[in-house]
Amino acid sequence: MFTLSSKNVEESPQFKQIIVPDGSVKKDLVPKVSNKELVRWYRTMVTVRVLDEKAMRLQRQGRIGFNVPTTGQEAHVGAAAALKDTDWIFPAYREHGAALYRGLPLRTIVNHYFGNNDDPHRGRRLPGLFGSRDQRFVNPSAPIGTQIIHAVGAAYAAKYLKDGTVTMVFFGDGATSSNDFHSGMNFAKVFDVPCVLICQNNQYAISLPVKRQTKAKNLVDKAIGYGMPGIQVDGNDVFAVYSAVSEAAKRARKGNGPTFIESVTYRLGAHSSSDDPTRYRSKEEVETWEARDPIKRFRTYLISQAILTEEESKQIDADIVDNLNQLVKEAEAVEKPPLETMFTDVYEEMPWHLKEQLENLRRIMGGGK
Amino acid sequence: MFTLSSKNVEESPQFKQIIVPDGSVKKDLVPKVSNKELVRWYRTMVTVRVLDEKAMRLQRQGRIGFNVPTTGQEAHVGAAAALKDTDWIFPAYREHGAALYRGLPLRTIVNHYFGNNDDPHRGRRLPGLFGSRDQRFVNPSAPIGTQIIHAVGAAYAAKYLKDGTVTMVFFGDGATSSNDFHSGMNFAKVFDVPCVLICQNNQYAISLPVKRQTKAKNLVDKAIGYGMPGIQVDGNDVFAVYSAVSEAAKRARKGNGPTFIESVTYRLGAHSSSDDPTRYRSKEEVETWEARDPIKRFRTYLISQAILTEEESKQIDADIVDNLNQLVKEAEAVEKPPLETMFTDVYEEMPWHLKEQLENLRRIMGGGK
Amino acid sequence: MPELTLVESIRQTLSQEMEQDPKIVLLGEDIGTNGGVFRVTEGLIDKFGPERVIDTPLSESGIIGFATGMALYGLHPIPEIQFVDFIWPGWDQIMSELSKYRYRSGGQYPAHLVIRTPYGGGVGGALYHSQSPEAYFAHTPGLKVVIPSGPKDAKGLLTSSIRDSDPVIFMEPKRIYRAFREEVPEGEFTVPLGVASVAREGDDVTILSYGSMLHKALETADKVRDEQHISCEVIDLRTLLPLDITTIEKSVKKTGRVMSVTEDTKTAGFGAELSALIAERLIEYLEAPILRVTGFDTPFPFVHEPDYLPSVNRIQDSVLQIYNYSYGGASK
Amino acid sequence: MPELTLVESIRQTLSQEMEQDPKIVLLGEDIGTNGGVFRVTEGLIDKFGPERVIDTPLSESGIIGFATGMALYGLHPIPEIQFVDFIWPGWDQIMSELSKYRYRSGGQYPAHLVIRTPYGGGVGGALYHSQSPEAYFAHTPGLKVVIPSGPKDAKGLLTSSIRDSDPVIFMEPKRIYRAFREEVPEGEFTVPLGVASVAREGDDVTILSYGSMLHKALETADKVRDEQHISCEVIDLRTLLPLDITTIEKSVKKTGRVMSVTEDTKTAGFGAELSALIAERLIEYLEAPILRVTGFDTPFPFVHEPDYLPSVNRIQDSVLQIYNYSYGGASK
Ligand SMILES: Cc1ncc(C[n+]2csc(CCOP(=O)(O)OP(=O)(O)O)c2C)c(N)n1
Ligand SMILES: Cc1ncc(C[n+]2csc(CCOP(=O)(O)OP(=O)(O)O)c2C)c(N)n1
Ligand SMILES: [Mg+2]
Ligand SMILES: [Mg+2]
Repeated sequence: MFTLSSKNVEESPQFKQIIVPDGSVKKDLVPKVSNKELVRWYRTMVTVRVLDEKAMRLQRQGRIGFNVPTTGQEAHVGAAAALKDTDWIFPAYREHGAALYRGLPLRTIVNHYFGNNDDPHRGRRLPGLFGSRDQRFVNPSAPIGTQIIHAVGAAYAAKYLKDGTVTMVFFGDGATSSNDFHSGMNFAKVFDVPCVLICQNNQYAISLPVKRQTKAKNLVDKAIGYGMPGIQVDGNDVFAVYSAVSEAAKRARKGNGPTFIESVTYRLGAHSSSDDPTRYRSKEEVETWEARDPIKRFRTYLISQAILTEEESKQIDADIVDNLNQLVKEAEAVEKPPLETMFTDVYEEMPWHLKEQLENLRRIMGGGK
Repeated sequence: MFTLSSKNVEESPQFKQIIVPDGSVKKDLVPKVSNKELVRWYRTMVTVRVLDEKAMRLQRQGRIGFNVPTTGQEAHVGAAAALKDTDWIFPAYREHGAALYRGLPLRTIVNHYFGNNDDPHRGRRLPGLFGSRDQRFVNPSAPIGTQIIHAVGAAYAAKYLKDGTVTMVFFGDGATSSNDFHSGMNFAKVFDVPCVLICQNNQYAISLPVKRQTKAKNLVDKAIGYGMPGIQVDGNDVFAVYSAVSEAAKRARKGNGPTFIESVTYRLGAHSSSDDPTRYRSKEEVETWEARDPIKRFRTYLISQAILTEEESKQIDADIVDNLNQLVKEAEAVEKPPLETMFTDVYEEMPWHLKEQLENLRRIMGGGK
Repeated sequence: MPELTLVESIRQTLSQEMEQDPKIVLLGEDIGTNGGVFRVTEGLIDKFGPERVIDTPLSESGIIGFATGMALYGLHPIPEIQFVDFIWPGWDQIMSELSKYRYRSGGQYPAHLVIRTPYGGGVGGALYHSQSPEAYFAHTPGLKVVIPSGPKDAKGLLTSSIRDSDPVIFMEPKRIYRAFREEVPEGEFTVPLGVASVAREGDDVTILSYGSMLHKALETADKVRDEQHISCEVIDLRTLLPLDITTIEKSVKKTGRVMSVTEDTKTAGFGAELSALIAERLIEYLEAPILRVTGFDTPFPFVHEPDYLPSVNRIQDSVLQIYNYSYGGASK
Repeated sequence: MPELTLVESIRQTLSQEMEQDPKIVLLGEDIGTNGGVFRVTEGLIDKFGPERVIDTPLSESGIIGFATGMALYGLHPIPEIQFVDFIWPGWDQIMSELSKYRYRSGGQYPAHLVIRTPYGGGVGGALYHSQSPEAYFAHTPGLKVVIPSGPKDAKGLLTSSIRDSDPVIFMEPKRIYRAFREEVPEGEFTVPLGVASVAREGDDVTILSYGSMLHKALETADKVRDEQHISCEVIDLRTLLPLDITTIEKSVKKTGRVMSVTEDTKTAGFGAELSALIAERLIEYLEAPILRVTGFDTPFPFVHEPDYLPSVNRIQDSVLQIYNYSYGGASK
């Protein structure tokens, strides 16, 4: 029933953990980060969770078309926090935290969820699949694993241009079976590019548990076959994630090439708004992981260190909920993108045949927008 | 200049070698095989070399269209010898030895080289890309690596049918970068199929040395990321290859799943009849490997053990040459396959549109064959 | 006869064929424990066990290549690709291997298998859960391409596909997975591959279609009958490769006016092949341009999906154009 | 002006563009030390160094994905795929990523790159070194597809492709890599994308072609002029996507008789799109069926390659068919 590797993993010497699930810490490992910054992390993590709950509700009400929940994986805000703002992030689709940390406005995400005319993607994407040039947060596709080699290519470009940039790519445990995990890992090390490859091992690829995805003892072992250094971290521990990525980014920036990080975490919710996880996993299993909740753990730590009071923490939660509700209200009122956005951005300039198709459609729709 | 891993490799404890390049042996490791069988191995290895030389000459004379030389890699006859005749082999394109050992008539191969009407592939393939159902020697494509997952799927079928069959797949060092190396290795272990995956690391993928193909310390290390056992052998040592494959096949047949074998060898000739290897490697490097020639080494051993006399060995060589020359003469005289073979075997039954295309072509060619 | 949805009909067919042919195994992502993301294979793992209903790792190249290996060995695997949009990591296996094995081996190694995969729009799936790439498959000799338009045909066509020794791409219009029920014969039932059906007889205009678009074509046929008294003959192609040219020719010779309705992108889409065949074989029967109603030449959109897919309005517009067409007397 | 082969012209163009744009990097299998298996990139690694002329591991998915990443970051990479037959392991990267990046990101992440790849038959390459898969690319919105027919155009088209911010598949007809020389402007020279050229003016029959087949079409035009006094207008499409419809329309309106000559397999090949466009736009000008001369719907053979490729005889046969055609008065 309980097939997770996490228990053995925690005992393995390579496993990095700083905040223990009960909120206490391994003191000497705590990264040197200002209190203000820690509160920023916390606020971002909570925003992700609140957004997630809201989006699931909106989806069930038929107000948005889809949602990919990230609940349980919020500690990956720490991965974004370990980079410079100029570094590039190639997300999969559970990296709302990294996007928000980077400064992608929550308003933009909400507009995107509604696919309205203020959505930078012009309503072309499934809610959850967003990106932003300003934040160097690249637009993901849906096919699994393809972005890994993109991050590696971008890192090559950064190395070629000698601009000191590092790229980081997120992907799941399922993605380790994909073609471009293989090409990405291999090219990354062959060309020793400044790239951090971080696998959020959330134990499942939809219904398939990681133990049936691969027989590697630990996902981190996959690095060996590419001659790449690997780190395994507790992915529900924002400090551990932060410090692993810091180490990897430092290595990359020094010119010492890529690092593979296996971040052991758990998807507490459904795979997506179309999924029913009770078909393939037990309540007990989920509860075990709820006890390792990254937000709870971090909150306990912050309060225990008097970085935050109980009250402040509640105020943060309430503010985020209010703000989000307001943004939803506003986004829902924005009109949808005009008809021609179905035809723009296929090419830099619209070729004759697309113009003709657009005109023809307009004629039939009777001048419809 | 000299970028090969072979030196360090030979010192590594995991490296299997039985016949040392000078022809002497590590006695306790010599496999128990009858003298008659050893002579069969030897004869097959020599046939491969003679065929290779002949085919290169025929190609240069414009009598056949292409050739892929295998000189230097003949010890892989030992891999075929370690299997049962009922086991399936999925070759790449340098496995002439395995085919001949299996009993594929040399005549058939020669007919295939000429693409004549007695070629079982009806003149459809580049010379060198052949297979045979009777010998359970599957027809390779040209795209690199694709056959790896086929062998794994066939092994699954064998396991499902409980017929005790093992499959073996050959591929090169370059193929370890391919998509289906990754899928093949992963599926093989996830489903624990009876498959032997053998990589002929001949140091190059056309011009790219293996050290730039991957940064894995040794190719055999790639097995770790799939949780699969790996063996590294001297691929110029027919005993070592035989015993590694025997071990792997035994494991597979017992139900203990797949094994990855890295067989360290060297392509002494050009990549193909279109290639000029002096562009990318030195004479000295080639000479170092010539000293490790698998046939010379095995001959020295056979003679030193009085399994073969010097004279007998010369007679074997001469017989093979004569026989081959005769076969070439005969094959060259056979007519080419009839026109309709361009259209047959696309489907089991020829659909209307192919019939129409054939008829139309016949009409234009004026009843041409 | 019981009334089944498309999903139920496919599930029943798989189950019945598996009962009588132990060489059939199913494989794919989430098809076992989870019953498939569209629940097509629901319950089959309980009935046939995990050795015949195999949950695979996340690799389409692996799934298709693994199935190909099984087929070479003599099994009759039926891989499922979760969405056809995700088939491309396995495209090399289809294009270079599966479609060419029989030919390149001189008939020694055929690959008897069926790839099942949901395709098409209408479910709010955007770029990567909506595409209709049938033209790529139809342009690949060695493959057969089959698309049912409803539960009954699905049973007949899938049964024939499973028993056919050539590799078949069986594309399931997911938009109508549960859209309606149809009587489906309970026992063994086959529909031959390569044979179209006349879904609606008519005299004025021929509409060629398949899959979920067939229903839009039929809807339009109703509409133009009611509104303009135009009689459309609607043909359900059912198999795109090899195509049933006889049924097409017969209809076009009768109507002289023909168009196609397909969901894929227009340029070099499957409608182009239909137009081309007619333009090379039947030009003297034609009394109007051959029109194509298709998806647009863009990636598949999200918010504008209803505008993207061929609609009754768009189809009607084309019917009227060709119905009202008369040669303007233009000449060289 | 110096006379160059196609290979030399492409090499010169790459070199000149690399000199003036440091963002250009080349990558691919065996393109560095070895100078490419067709020697197109010979000498470039000495001139530009291994950081700009990159020998990659054996992975087309890697090559194309890696290049895409570079392009997103702002470089202008030019990956080479050794033979187009080997592009399919990277097809997911083209189909799902490269072609859709601009669209899906709302224009934020365009991918400015050119994939160069030799294609086509005529070199004795059999199944996997001969194919002409342009229709797959042309069916993929977001890509541009460019095919030169000779050294001079190659320079102009490649220069334009390199400077274009959309992803371009630049297909090189390897059969004519060294078949003839042509004067090629030494300095900067561009030919706009999306514009066909009239390779031969004529009045009776329009032949649409591109790449190495253009030369077969021209040869045939000579032959039917000499033998039957038929005047063919031969159009070199040069860019398949987006296509130059204006030049096609002008010619067909003039001749009323049109056919295409392409090397790819027939069904759903690029010729189908040409026929379809004409059948929907120009039917009233047509005086004959629209014929297609193509490769056959089989894998690419070895021994029978000369019979497989469109020959002058086969093209002539179609020219005569449509030239001699007159409506038989068939009607509904
Ligand atoms: C190539 C491809 N195949 C199948 C899918 C369908 N699919 C979507 S998500 C998913 C599982 C991904 O698992 P993992 O990589 O672990 O990421 P997670 O969802 O757990 O974050 C699958 C199979 C897809 N998107 N792409
Ligand atoms: C997918 C693919 N890409 C490129 C090629 C061209 N090519 C043919 S052989 C070869 C090198 C193969 O190297 P390796 O796997 O080491 O086998 P070897 O030739 O050394 O036996 C390449 C790149 C190909 N056949 N298939
Ligand atoms: Mg996962
Ligand atoms: Mg090699």
